[in-house]
Amino acid sequence: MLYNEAGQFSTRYAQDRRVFRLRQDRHALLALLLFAFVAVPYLGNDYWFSAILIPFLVLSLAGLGLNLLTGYAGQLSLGSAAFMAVGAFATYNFELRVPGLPLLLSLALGGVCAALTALLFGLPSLRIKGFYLLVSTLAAQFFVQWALTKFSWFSNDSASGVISAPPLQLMGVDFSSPAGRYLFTLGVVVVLFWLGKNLVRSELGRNWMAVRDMDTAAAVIGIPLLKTKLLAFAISGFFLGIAGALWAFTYLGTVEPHGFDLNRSFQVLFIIIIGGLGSLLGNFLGAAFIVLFPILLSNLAGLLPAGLIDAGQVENLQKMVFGALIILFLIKEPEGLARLWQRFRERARRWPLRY
Amino acid sequence: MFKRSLLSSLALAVSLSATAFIAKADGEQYFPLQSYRVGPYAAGGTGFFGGFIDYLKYVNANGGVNGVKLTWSECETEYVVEKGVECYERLKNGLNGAPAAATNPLSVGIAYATLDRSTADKLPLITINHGRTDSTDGSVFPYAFPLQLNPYSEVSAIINYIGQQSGGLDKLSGKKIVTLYHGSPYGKETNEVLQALADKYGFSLTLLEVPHPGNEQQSQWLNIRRAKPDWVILRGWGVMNPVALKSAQKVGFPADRIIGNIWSNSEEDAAPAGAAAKGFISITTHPSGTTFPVTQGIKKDVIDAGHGDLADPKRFGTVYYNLGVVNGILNVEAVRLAQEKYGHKPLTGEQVRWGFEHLKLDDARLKELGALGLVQPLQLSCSDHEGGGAVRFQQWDGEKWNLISDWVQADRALLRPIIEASAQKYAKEKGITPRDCSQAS
Amino acid sequence: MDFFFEVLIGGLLAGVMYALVAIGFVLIYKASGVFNFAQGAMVLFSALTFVSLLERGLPFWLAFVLTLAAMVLLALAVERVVLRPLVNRSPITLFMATLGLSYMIEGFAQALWGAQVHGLELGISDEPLAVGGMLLSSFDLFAAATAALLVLVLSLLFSKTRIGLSLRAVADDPVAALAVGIRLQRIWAVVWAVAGFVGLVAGLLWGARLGVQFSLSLIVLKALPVLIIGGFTSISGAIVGGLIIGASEKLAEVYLGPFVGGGIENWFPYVLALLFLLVRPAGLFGERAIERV
Amino acid sequence: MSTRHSAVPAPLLALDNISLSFKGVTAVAGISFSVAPGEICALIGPNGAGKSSLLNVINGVYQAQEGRIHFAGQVQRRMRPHDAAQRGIARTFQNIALFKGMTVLDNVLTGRNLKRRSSWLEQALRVGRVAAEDDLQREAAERVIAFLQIQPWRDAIVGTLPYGLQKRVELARALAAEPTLLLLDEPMAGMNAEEKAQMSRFIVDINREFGTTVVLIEHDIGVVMGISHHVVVLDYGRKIGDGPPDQVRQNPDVIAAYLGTRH
Repeated sequence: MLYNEAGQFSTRYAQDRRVFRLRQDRHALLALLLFAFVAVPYLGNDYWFSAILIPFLVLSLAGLGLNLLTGYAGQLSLGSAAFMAVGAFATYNFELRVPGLPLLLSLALGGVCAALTALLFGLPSLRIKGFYLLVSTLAAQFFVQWALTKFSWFSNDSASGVISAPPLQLMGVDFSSPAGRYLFTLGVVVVLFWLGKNLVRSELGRNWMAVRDMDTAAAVIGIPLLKTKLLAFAISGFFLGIAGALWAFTYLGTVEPHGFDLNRSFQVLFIIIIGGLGSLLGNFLGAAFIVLFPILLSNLAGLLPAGLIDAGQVENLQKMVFGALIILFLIKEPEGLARLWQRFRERARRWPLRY
Repeated sequence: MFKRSLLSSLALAVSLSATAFIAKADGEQYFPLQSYRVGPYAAGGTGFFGGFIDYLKYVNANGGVNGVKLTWSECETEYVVEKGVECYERLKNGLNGAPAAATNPLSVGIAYATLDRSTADKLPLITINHGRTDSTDGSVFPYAFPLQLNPYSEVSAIINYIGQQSGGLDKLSGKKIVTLYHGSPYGKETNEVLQALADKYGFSLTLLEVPHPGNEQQSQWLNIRRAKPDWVILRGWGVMNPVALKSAQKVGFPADRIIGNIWSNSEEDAAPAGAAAKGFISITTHPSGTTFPVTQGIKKDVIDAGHGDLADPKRFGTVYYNLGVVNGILNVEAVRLAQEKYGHKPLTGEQVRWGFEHLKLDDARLKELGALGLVQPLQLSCSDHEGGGAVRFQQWDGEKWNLISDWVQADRALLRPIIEASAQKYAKEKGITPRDCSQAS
Repeated sequence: MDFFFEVLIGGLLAGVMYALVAIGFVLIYKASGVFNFAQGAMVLFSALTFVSLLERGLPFWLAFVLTLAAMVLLALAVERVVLRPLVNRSPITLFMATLGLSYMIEGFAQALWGAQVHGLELGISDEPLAVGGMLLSSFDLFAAATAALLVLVLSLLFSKTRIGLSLRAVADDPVAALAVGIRLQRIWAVVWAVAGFVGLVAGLLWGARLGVQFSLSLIVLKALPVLIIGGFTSISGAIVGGLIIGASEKLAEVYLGPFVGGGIENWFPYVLALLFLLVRPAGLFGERAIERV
Repeated sequence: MSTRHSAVPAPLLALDNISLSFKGVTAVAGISFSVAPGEICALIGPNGAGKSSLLNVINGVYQAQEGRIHFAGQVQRRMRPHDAAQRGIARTFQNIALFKGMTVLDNVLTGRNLKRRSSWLEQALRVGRVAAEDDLQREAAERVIAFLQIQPWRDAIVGTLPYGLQKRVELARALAAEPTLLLLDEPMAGMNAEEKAQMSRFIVDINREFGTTVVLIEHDIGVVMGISHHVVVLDYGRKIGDGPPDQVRQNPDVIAAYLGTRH
C-alpha cells in the first residue's frame, strides 16, 4: 500500500492543522524539495532552466497571486499583468536608485508597490461587483502600461523604455548562471508559497472564501467586507508584483511595459482556470500546463513530415486546442487539474481497496 | 507524484520529439528562425521569413556556400517575447550537429530579451533595420548587429530628405513637422533625436502618441489638422498605419505629405487603406519588385521549382519579402567571409560574428550577387555594427511602391556621439568593459 | 469653437462605432446572462470570412449571405457545445468559457483564412464633407446611419415577432419563460445568431476602417467601457454609452492629453466608466437587483 | 389592533415604529415590539407579512426608512451588518446562506472571526500567539459542533450535505459567535416531524444552556406555541398580535388572518 495511514491519528489540534497531515505526504514534499533544490541543478541543462523551469516557477507564483484574489476571495481580475509590471519596474528602480539595497529587499519593496497599486484599483470593489469590477482591473491594466511607457523615469530614461536586469547577486554569491537563476527563483517561490499556504488557512483565508461564497452572509457574521476585499487585492498584488520582478530579472533579464499586456493577464487567468480555482497546487499544475503544452505541441508538429503543416498552422491549432481545453475544463472539471490530482490521491490512499 | 509523473512524461515527450527523426546534418550551416506566421504581426513575419528562407534555398540550389549547405528550422514566436526566448534556447545549439550561425528575430522585444544571452552564447544577434540603436557601437555590443539602418539613422535620413525637398537643410527653419508615433518603446525611441534635430535645424516639432494598437486616431488627426504641419512623420506599426492614412483622408490631410518610417513602408501598411493611401511616401532600405537578378534567380530556382515558402505567391517581391532576401544575402555573405578566414566548413557563431564585423559590400560585389540597387553598399567594423545608414524614398500609387529618390544618407557623424553615450551608460549599468576597437582584428 | 465641435462630432461618430460592437454584447447578455468576450473574435471571423469570399470572386450579396450563414452555424455550435453543457453555472464560469471560445474562433479564423491583411472597400467614399466650416467624415455618417438602421431592425424584431416576444420574456424572467413553454436553447441559438449578424455588420464597417486583420478582435476592448456606462442589458444604453465614451475620449485626448503627454485613449474610457460606476453601480440604464436573503 | 406592549422591564431588543419599503412597496409599516433578555420570541404571520424583512432590519441587512432600534441599552437609527455582529447579534437565513465551498469546520470557524485577536500578518508568518489562538478557536468550534451533533461531517464540504444538516451547520456557525441575540429565519422550513423535533430541542437547549435570547420566524404553529415565550403576529407588514402564546392564540385578528376570513 502506498499510503499506510494506520496509526497516524491527530491527538492535538496543532497536528490536525498541519499542511500535510499524513507522514507520507510530508516525506514526499521533503523529497520533492530536495530534488528541486539539489538534484535538478545537476540534472538540468540551460534549455530546461531558461526556457521551462524558470518561467514555470514564475508563472506558478503569478497564478498564486491571482488565485488568492479570484479563487479564494472571488474577485475577478484582468489586471494581473499590470501588477506584475509595477513589481518589475519598482524593483528595478529600487535596485537602481538605492545603492546597496539587498536584492531580496528590493524585491519585497517592489511587491509592496504592486500591493499598493492593487489596493488602489481594488477600492471600487466594495461598491462594484462581478463583471462591473472587470472595468476597474482593466483600468489598472491600461493605465499602468501607459504610465510606464509614458514616463521614462521608470525605465531610467532609456530611449526604448526597456529595462534590463542588474546582475543577480545575493550576499556576494552570483546567481547569474541559468542554474543560479533557477535556484534563486525556486527559493523565492517556495517561501512565498509557504506564506500563501498559511494565508489561505488563516482567519483571513476563511474570510476570503466566505466573501466569495456569499458576501451578504459574510457581512452578517461580522466579516468586514471592505477590509477583506482590499487585503485580497493588496496581497494578490504583492505576490503578482514579485512574480513580475522575477519575470523581468531571473527569466527574461529584460522587460518592457508591453511585456505585461492584457495577454499576460489572460495567461495568468488561464493558469488558475486550468490548474484549479482555490487550490495552491493548481497554480503549479496550471503553470506547468501553460508552459509545456505549446512547446510539446510545436515539438510534436516537428515530427510530422516537413511541409505537411507549417509553423503558423501549428500555432493556430494550438490556439484552438487551448480554447477548447478551457471550455472543456469549465464543463467537465471546473476545479481544474488540482481536482484530478486530488481524486488520484484519494484513490491512492485507499489502494488496493476499491470503494 | 502525479505532478511529477505529468512533468516527467511531458519532459520525456519533449525530449523524444526533439531528438526523433534525426537527419544527418553534419557539414551544414544552420540558421535558427524565430519566425512568426500568426497573430497580429503575421503579415510581416510571413513576408520576411519567406524571403529569407527562399534565399537560403536559392543558395543551396546553387551549391551552398563554398559547398557548405545551409539548413534551418522554424520556431513560431507569434511576436511574443517569451516564446522568442524559448525558441532561442531551443534552437541555439544548432540542429543535428549543424552549428547555428546567427539569430534573426525581427522583433525588438525578442532582440532585447536575447541580447545578453547572445553575448553569453557567442551567437550573433542580427536586427536588420531595427533593434537597439546603441548596439551600433560594437565595442560594447560585440554580438549585436542592427544592420543597414538603426532607428536614429532612420529619422535623420527622413529629416535630410525633407531638407532636400525644401531646398536645403537651412530651409528647414520655421517648418512644422508632426511625428505621429506608436505608444510603445519602439515608437518613442526616436523622440529625443528628433528633438535634437529640431533644435539644430530650427523646425518646430510636435510629438503625438497613438495608443497601441492604434485603431482609433481621430483625435490625433484632428490635432494635426489644427496644427497644419508641412510634414507628418508616421512612426507606425501594424494596424496603426492604414488607420493613420484613412484618418488623414478623413480630416483632409494630403497623403503625399506623410512620410512613413521603416515599419510603415510595406504593402500591408498601405494597401488596406485603399484609395486613402495614394501618394503616401515612405522610406525603405531596399526597393520592392522582382526585377533584380537575384530575385529572378530565386524565381527560377526556387519558386518555379515549386519550393517557394510564400503561401500567397502574389507577395513575391513585396517589401517584407525583399527585406527577407536582403537579410539572407547579408547573413550568407557574413558566413562566406568568415569561411575565407576559418575554412570552408560549418562555422560557429563566434566565427560568423567575425564575418559580420568585417562585412563589406561594394557595388562590384553587389553586382556579382545580382543585388545591385536592392542592397545598399555596406561596410561594417568593430565600432560600427550598422554599416549603411541610407534609405530611399518610395511612393504608393494605389497598387505598388515606386521609388522617388536616390539613396539619402543619415547624418551619422551627428548621431554617433549620442549613440556612444548611450552605449557607455549601458556598459556601466551592466558592468561591461568595452572592447578597444583599435586593437580588434 | 469650430474645432471643439469638430472633435465632439468626430467623437460621437466614433462612439457609434463602439456602440455597434457593444450591441452584440447586450443582446447576448440580455438573453443568456453571458458576458460574451468572444464578440470581438466573432467580429474578426465574420469580416475575415466575408473579405476572403469577396476576394475569391463572389459578388457582395452572396458573400454577405454566406458569411451570415457561417455566423448562424457558429451560433448553433456555440449553443450546443458551450452554452448547453454550462447551463446553470455561475456567470463568471460562462465568462471564462467565452474567453476560451474567443481563442478557438481566432485560431480557427486564421487557420482557415490565413493571417494576411486585407483591404475592404464598401464603396463609400471617405472624402471629408465640409459642413459650416467643419469637416465631417462621410464614412462615419454612413456608419451612423447603418447603426441607426440596425437598431431599428432589432427593435422591430423584438417587438413584432414571436421570437422577439419570447426573447423579452426570457430576459425578464427565465424561469417564468420556461414555465410557459419557451424553449431556452432555441432562444439562445437565435440570439447568438443575431449577435453574429450584428458582429458581421460591425466587422464590415470596422474592417473598412482598419483593414481586415487580427487587430479587429481588439475592438472588444473599446466596447467594454461602453457597456459599463450603458449597462449590460439595454440597447439604447449601449448607444448612449458609446456616444459618451466616444465624445469624452476624443475631447480628453485633445484637451487633456497635452498635459499628461497624450496617448490616454486606452485607459481614459475605463477610468471614466469607473467613475460612472461609483455613482451608478449598474450603469446608466441597468437595474440594480435588490439582494434577497 | 392589539398594539399593547408586553410590559417587560429593560428589553434586550426593542423595535420602535419601524417602516421599510422597496421602490414604493411597503414591506413593514410602523412596527414596534420588544424582546426581553433570555426569552424565545417567535414572529409569525402569513407569507409576505414582512417577517424576514424585519429580521433583516434588526441585523442591518436592510436599512429601515423610519424608526429606531434599541439593542442592549443603545438606540440606533440604523444598524449595519458588521455592527450588529460585533454587538452580539447572530442569525440564520431562510434559504441557507452557508459558505458552500468550505468545510463544516471552516464554516463554524468563520462564525468566530470576531473572537480573533492576532492580525493577518502574524497568521501569515505564524508567529507569536497564533498557534495558541488557533487551538482556542478550534476548541470553541468543536464544542459547538459537538453540541449540535455534527461531528461526523466536520470535514465535509457544506455544499454536499443534505438540507437538514446544512440548516444545523448554519445554526452552528451562528452559535459559534457566542451571540446574545440569535435570529433564526425559518429554522425548520422543509423538515419532517422528526427533524423539527430535533431542531426545536436544539433551540430550547441553546436558550437554556447559554441564556441566548432567540427571535425566530416559524410557520408551524405547533412548534411556535411549544417552544416560544412570546409571539408577535404580523400581517401585511403590520403587527396584529403580540403576547404570550396562549393569549395570542385567542386573538380574533390573528385567527382571522390565519383562517383567511379577512381576505
